[in-house]
Amino acid sequence: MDVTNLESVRDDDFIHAVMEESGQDLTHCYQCGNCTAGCPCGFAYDIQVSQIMRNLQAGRKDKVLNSRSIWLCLSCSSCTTRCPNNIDVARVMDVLRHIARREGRVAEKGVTTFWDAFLASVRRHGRVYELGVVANYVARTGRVWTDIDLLPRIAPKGKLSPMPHGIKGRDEIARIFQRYEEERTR
Amino acid sequence: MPVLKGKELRVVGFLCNWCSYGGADTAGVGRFSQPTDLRIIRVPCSGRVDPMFVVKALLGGADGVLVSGCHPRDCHYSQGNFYARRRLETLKTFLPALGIDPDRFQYTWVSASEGQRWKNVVSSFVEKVHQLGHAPRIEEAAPYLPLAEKGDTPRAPLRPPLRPLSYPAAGTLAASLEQLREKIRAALPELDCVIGWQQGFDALHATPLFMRKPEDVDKLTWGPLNVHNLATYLPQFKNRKVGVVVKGCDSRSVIELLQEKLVEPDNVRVFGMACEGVVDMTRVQKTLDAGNADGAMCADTAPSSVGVEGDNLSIEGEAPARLRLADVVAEKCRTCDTPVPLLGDVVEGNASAPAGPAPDAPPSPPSLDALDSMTPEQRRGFWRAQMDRCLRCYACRNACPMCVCRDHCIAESRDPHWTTQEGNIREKLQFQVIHALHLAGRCTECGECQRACPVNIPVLALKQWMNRSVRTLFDYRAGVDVNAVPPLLAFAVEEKNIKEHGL
Amino acid sequence: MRIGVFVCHCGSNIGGTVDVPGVAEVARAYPDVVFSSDTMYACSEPGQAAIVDAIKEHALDGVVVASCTPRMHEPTFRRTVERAGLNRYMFEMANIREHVSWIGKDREANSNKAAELVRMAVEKLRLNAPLYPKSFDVTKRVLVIGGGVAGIQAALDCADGGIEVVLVERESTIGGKMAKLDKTFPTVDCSSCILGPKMVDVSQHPNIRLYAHAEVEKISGYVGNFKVDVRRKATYVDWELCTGCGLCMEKCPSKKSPDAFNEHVGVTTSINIPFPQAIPKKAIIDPTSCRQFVKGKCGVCAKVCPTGAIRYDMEDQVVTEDVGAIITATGYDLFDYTKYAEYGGGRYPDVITSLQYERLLSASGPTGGHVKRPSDGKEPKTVVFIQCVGSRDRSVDRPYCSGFCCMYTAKQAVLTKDHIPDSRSYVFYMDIRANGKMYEEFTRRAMEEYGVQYVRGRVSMIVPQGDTYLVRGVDTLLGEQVEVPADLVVLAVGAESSHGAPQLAEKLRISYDNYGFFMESHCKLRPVETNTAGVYLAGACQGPKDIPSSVGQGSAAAAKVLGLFSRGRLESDPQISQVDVRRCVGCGKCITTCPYGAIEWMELRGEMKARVIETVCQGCGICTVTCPQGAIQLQHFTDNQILAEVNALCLS
Amino acid sequence: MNLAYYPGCSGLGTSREYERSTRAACAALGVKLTDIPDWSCCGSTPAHALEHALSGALSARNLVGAARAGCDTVATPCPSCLSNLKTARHRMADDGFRAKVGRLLDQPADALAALPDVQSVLETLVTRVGLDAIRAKVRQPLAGLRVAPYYGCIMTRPADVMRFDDPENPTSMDDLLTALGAEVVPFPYKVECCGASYGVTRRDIVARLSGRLLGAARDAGAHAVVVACPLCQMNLDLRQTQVEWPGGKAVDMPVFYFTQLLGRALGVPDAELGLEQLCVDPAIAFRRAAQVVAARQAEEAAQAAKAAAQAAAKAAQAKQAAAANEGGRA
Amino acid sequence: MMSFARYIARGELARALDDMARGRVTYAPRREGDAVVFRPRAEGEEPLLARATVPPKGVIFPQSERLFAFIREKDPNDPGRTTVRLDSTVDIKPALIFGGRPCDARGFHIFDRVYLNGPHRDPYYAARREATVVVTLACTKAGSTCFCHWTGCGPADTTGSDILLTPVGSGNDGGFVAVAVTERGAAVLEQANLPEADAARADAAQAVHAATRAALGAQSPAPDLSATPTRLLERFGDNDFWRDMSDKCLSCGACTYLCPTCYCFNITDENDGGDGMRGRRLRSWDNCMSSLFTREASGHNPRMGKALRLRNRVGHKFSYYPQLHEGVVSCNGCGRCITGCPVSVDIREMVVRATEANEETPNA
Repeated sequence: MDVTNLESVRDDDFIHAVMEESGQDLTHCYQCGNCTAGCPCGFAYDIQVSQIMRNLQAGRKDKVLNSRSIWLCLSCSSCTTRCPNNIDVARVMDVLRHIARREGRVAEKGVTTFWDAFLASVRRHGRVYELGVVANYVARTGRVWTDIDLLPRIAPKGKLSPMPHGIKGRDEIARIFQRYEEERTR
Repeated sequence: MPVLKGKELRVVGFLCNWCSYGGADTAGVGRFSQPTDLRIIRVPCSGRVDPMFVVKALLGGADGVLVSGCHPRDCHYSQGNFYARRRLETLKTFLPALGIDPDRFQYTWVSASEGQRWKNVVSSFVEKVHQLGHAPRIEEAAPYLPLAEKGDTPRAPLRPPLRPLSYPAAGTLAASLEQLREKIRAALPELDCVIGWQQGFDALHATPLFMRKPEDVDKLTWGPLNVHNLATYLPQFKNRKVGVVVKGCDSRSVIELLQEKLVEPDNVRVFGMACEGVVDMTRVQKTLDAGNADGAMCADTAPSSVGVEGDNLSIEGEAPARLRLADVVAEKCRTCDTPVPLLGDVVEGNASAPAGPAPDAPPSPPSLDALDSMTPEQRRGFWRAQMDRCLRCYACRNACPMCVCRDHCIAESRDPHWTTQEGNIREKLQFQVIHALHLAGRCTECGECQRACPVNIPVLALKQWMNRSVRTLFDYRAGVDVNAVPPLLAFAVEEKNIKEHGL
Repeated sequence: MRIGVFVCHCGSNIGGTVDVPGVAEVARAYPDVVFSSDTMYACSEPGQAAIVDAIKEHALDGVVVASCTPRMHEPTFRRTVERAGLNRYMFEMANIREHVSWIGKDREANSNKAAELVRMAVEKLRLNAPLYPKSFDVTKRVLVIGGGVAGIQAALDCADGGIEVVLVERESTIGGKMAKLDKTFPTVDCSSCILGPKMVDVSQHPNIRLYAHAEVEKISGYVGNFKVDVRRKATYVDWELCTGCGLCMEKCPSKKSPDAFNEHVGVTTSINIPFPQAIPKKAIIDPTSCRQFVKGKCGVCAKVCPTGAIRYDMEDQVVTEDVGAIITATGYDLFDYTKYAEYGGGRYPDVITSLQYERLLSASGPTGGHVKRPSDGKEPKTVVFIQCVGSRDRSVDRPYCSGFCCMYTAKQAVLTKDHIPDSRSYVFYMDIRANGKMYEEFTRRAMEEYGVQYVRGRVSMIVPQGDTYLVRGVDTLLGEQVEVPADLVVLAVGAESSHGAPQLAEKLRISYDNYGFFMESHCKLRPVETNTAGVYLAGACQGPKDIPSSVGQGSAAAAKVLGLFSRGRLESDPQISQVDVRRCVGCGKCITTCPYGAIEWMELRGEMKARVIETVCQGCGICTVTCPQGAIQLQHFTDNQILAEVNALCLS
Repeated sequence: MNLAYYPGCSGLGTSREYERSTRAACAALGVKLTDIPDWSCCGSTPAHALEHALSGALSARNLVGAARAGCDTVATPCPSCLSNLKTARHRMADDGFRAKVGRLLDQPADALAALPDVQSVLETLVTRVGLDAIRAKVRQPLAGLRVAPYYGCIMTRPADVMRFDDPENPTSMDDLLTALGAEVVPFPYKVECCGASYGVTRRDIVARLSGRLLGAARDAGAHAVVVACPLCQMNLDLRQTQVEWPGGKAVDMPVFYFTQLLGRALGVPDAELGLEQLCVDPAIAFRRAAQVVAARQAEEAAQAAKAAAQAAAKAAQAKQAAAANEGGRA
Repeated sequence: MMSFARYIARGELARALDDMARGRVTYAPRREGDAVVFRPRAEGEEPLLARATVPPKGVIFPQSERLFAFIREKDPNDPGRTTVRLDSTVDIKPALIFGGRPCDARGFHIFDRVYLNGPHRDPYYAARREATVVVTLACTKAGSTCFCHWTGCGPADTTGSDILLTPVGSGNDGGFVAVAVTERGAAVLEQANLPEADAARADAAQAVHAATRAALGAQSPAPDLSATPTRLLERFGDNDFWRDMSDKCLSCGACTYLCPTCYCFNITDENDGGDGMRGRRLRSWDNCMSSLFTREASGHNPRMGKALRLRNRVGHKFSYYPQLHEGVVSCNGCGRCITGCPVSVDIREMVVRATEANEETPNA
């Protein structure tokens, strides 16, 4: 492993951006590790959440934004609840995803594809159309066997709507997304 | 030596010796660079900082004033900063009434170890003051006299809920009055005197009556001309037994005096009667003048009798007139919620004395509304124009039932020497600020200050502003509870309604 | 007036960024200034001599020194002017170092500011008046509040110094937290073996009057002359007669009384002597569980007591003591760990506090010194210690480090191995704070000799799993989530201020911090004094402390009291308030707001007026602002003096 | 106080039975639910993971709708919707955020300053109706039913936004179920995450986390898990066949919505509660409960018999003694 | 000196005033809020004819004036040696007071007797008085508190005035008959280039004077006050009388500061800020109702209590002053002290009662 030059890996603008957007003071973290200790998804992470925090303190933008962990965070708020320094860690993770998306870095493409499919459905109908989301996801990822095993379990229950539930204000929702995209490109 | 032109503004700091002065020292020892504008006055405790020092500085040309003490609970004198917090917050809410930007005054807490914090406090405050720039001087404000050409001080229309105007029939009133006289006659032998009202120099004016002999009691009158708050006379009867006749509002002043132990409960007998409201003589006069085509060549007329007829004040004599009560009744009566005296030997009188608006929804007095509607610049201009004609006769003070210092008022003393005899706006306004600050949490808004003013300066608005501050900050209303402790003589470790000011 | 101004270079400290001679020159034009000069070091011997000479030569009657902060050298220069025959209050300082030269580099702005500060000082000095202190007698007795190790030490040192001590203890025995400890770090010697003899000394010392099971109710007066009301709470046993034989405890049929001394590990009898070495060794009845009180019939203890000491009808009693000084040694309490729901919030019987564990380890404890799990009495083989429970945790408003938990945890881990040789201990820690003599060595021994497993990281959650507990945490050094199945979990709970501390502080008129710990006068230089003259601090009431520090402070506070009492009479500071009776209208507002009760009513020609009790007034000036007439003025900080400073700045 | 109702999208699909049982139970308790007119999706995790203002805008549209309908409180059964709506309202206190959200909406931002309060249906039932009132209306107590209450991770967290119950150890659903006559088993994972929406994309995560929950319920002796979240229910019920069971020992663990059990206890017909739409057969739980009741009754009967026998023996003894006495006298 | 009379048509008044006031600052009544006060008048400004709330005495005897500045100067070689330099330059501009009433103008006469023609001529007063032309408006109505006819004054009294204007006619036909009272008045009036008032108008003016006088008499017949000075002296020790009179007095200064004849003043020194070496001596109105009035350095005041202070005010106006000034009463009966008093203390009542029944006076 290479020696890390703390000066050269440090990106102060990045630190500032994370603090600004999340409203959290990263300097409050003293690395007790409680966020990692309680993280239900830690087993799947490539970088533990307390180490994400440490890397943020060091301003290591690439390391953080290229990690898979930020996409796997379940937003369950265990870390936030147990942080002895009152840092909303889950919100920091959210903000890291925002920045990564803006910069086009996504280490877990499947996750964002599913999210995008979800939002596309919302944009189109105003409400989520579950079957549509899964279909869209399958189409985009080519994972045709996704949850095929569950079909016989759920099909007879009559819960899956064959048709989307469109709402009157569909256009209004679409405009929200449109303005969001305009703001983003500005 | 003046402030450095173009570089510095005049910023005065009052720092407690134990914490904040030490904090400033610590900042110095740590070589934390700071703006050079601030001049520090060392005081033992933030509790020693009289809000008037701040006013004196701000009226005298300071661009900013900063007070800093120990953190709450950390006071060297254990409670000084708690008192300071109440006093200074009260001041901060009051400054806008004068058209002074409250951001020019700030108070905060810095401990002796917080050098870094002190640097931040000074830097951010001085930066704020620089953003605001030189403080505009009240005496240089463009005079602002809204409606001046109509000879009117700004009066927004009264806002509901209003007390309806309904006076008892003459017969009922006479019976009640006789009942009241009886009570007084019975008590008179044990008393030095009983203070009431009688007809004054003409039928339109009542004047205080000092009843010593039974026959004096016959002169006692009751009606809408009994404008005076006779509680004002009580403190001078210290150690003597005296009686006083009160309206509902006057009774609140008696309560306040009892609370402050300026009147002994054993020495005062209170007689009261349910009140239907009194007139505002200025309005009466103005309404009469309005009918005078000659531009009010002479202001006074001499009526032969005055009475209430239905909704009107009827004036008989050479120039008879019918004035709509709604036009001439005092503002305070329309918004009154205590028509029946709160203590004493009360004749219910007109049992139908209408209740006023609910106490939990205090109406906003119109003159306060008017002040609210002005911009800070207009307020400066307003007070400049109003105070210009102040004669410094101190009728406002001497008529005030709560101005108990009287002969020892700091407005005229040399030690302490708060004001000079200079006839300028600043000195005149300064007294009004002293009056308002000294009344904080004590004023019952009886309006005597304004009524007494021979040149009709609307000084009551300042007290109304202050009362609103006190109500908002401390949920307190003066003159309803003899046993209450006025908010500025007390504190709470955690203040419910005072937020820390971010510095 | 004839004023002399001395502007100090302080070497280059001031001279570096302020035109010192220029300021002295400008000052020469100020009103009443008849002499002005610069000086290299005003506080040096030659600097002071120059001031004395100038006073004599120019017949000065007031002096301004512009140099460092008055908090540093005001006393120095006051003595200087006094040597030259002036009253010490005819002196003012302008702080042109900390407030000018050290905080900015703009020479022009600095010089201008320095000159203005000098001018403010001159304007104030012109209104200064000579002030003279008053002297008064001292009651040479001391009140010690709290009979923990700090209070015991303070009491013994004072008593040995020959002064009478009144020691008030809230519980029925002295000894405090230390009496509950099994062993002490880093020597692992027996706590009761070292504390016990001191407790006995207290009971036998002729100069000590001990009120156990008593509380301070009211304090009035001032340094040298305090009056203290002590409430002696009912014990229902006449301690004059009780011999501490313990027969009542043996026979008491109600055996479910909460055992506070043993930290509620188990229960005890309703009539009880908390532990064998208790001082005073007297029985006390818990009326909340005693059958006689609860059911109205029993009377067993009264029947068996050989001396007939039981008094079911006993009531609280208030006694008044006169003392000249007060030492507070009220100690600390432990953080309530039930706030941590993720650690079970009190629902898991085998998750206990460190002090409970201490009782399990102690031979005089409920298990006789055998470590057993509260749930099933089994001996634990895997013990997990979790540090910083209620310390260094902003989320529960305890951001501070309690200081001693690292060390006692190491000690308990070591003792665990001693008690159960085939056990293994884990310690979850964030940082090891072992900055005392032999402390670091001790924690190293725990790891190296006793095999204690230190895991750097916090524990997120404790999950019951069968009859064990899965401790889920992190090892941040490994960078991994970890878990340990534990038989017993010991929480190193932090220290917090003793319950009731703020209320006591208010009675004493001393300050306390956000967490209820009492404030010392100066964090470094006056660590056992408070800002109320005659009130001193010892031990953990001022902040978390270990035993050596507490004992050291106990002795230090005693030394302060002995020093105070070594003077026959005390002098009061003349910077106090004074009433102008001609202006006073007798409204009493000053009496209401005075935090010290230093203003009283006085009758003057039939009128009530306010009067300042000179020895009680502390000079805060709250009254001066309260008084609408300005009739009560704080000397040396009068309205006119402060106005002179304001006017110097703001009138032009 | 007027209560607006926000059903959430899944109520139209995979959590139909939650939606049905919520309406049925509320009706039985006299809680009137007024749907927010033309409500739209809150954006759920995909929105807040993309951008907070977007998420805020999607939520705010619904809250503004509720306010326009004259409602001061919004209740929703779904914790994810709850979290989004509450978070949006919470952040709206910040001027900058409000302005940003305002720019995304059709309507100007002034309505955003005072949005209605948001609460879960669970909170509504526990605080507004109250446990006492519910207890009084129970017609069919859930006797013998041992349940593991699972709240999900975001119903109570983060505490300063959600402001409901204890963030680590909530008890409101425990109390509710107890009031219905069920027996709540100690369940340490009340707020531990089930894997959320990662079932589709990262089945491994859900398999592990949901497996741990089901395993703990199994080990605690629960007959069923009770949930308040559509996603949790789906992970635990529908995906029960996918999970990794700790120790490898799979069981059939029914997973109820709390509203279903509430409805059942209140005497609402099963058909209105959508019990048939659960994947794991709910009858399993009820059967086990019935066994418990039966066993208990048997034990009680045995005890009673024993006590009766003892009493009889004692009486006989006394009789004998009395007889002896009498004999003696005679 | 009724040498000639001029006529000013109503519409011409502003123009005429501009001309008369050429080179002078004009002070005329102006409404400010609910009061009427004398304020500098702009050219062309239509003057208000209402009677002012406050008399114009402050124009000549300011509420507060700087008598001189004092400047301390240090010896550059020895800062211990300080000399004090005085600067008593006063900037006094020619002025004209328009719109005062006869009672206001007569006030200046009361002042003149003390500050101009008394043993000590007051230079500040004298300079302002001499620079100021007084143009007075005769009264057409009797106010309820007017009693000028008791005091030797009257609705058309010219004492103290330079010009007297009497309103005649009404509406658009109305105007003013202007009569110069003094030489200076005549000169000023000439500046306005006005037509002579014809006999009819002069008669009309006389009729206005007579009617107002009659109205006043009808309202309150003037009592005989010739014995008042001695009666008041006899009342000097009648404490009960003065207590009864002063019971309701609040001890404020409204009466004195509204009085056109009250001339007492107070002197104070004030430091300037700045370098701290300058200051000024101020003269400001004083008020005998105040406890500070004649308070001695010890704190003792020979006039203890408001009764003795009120006694001084009444006594001064109706007894002590007339005894020093040929019987001239230093009250013009303007009644402002009555209307302006917050509690309607009535000086008429006091004078009448003191004059009437003093048989029982113990110290008589």
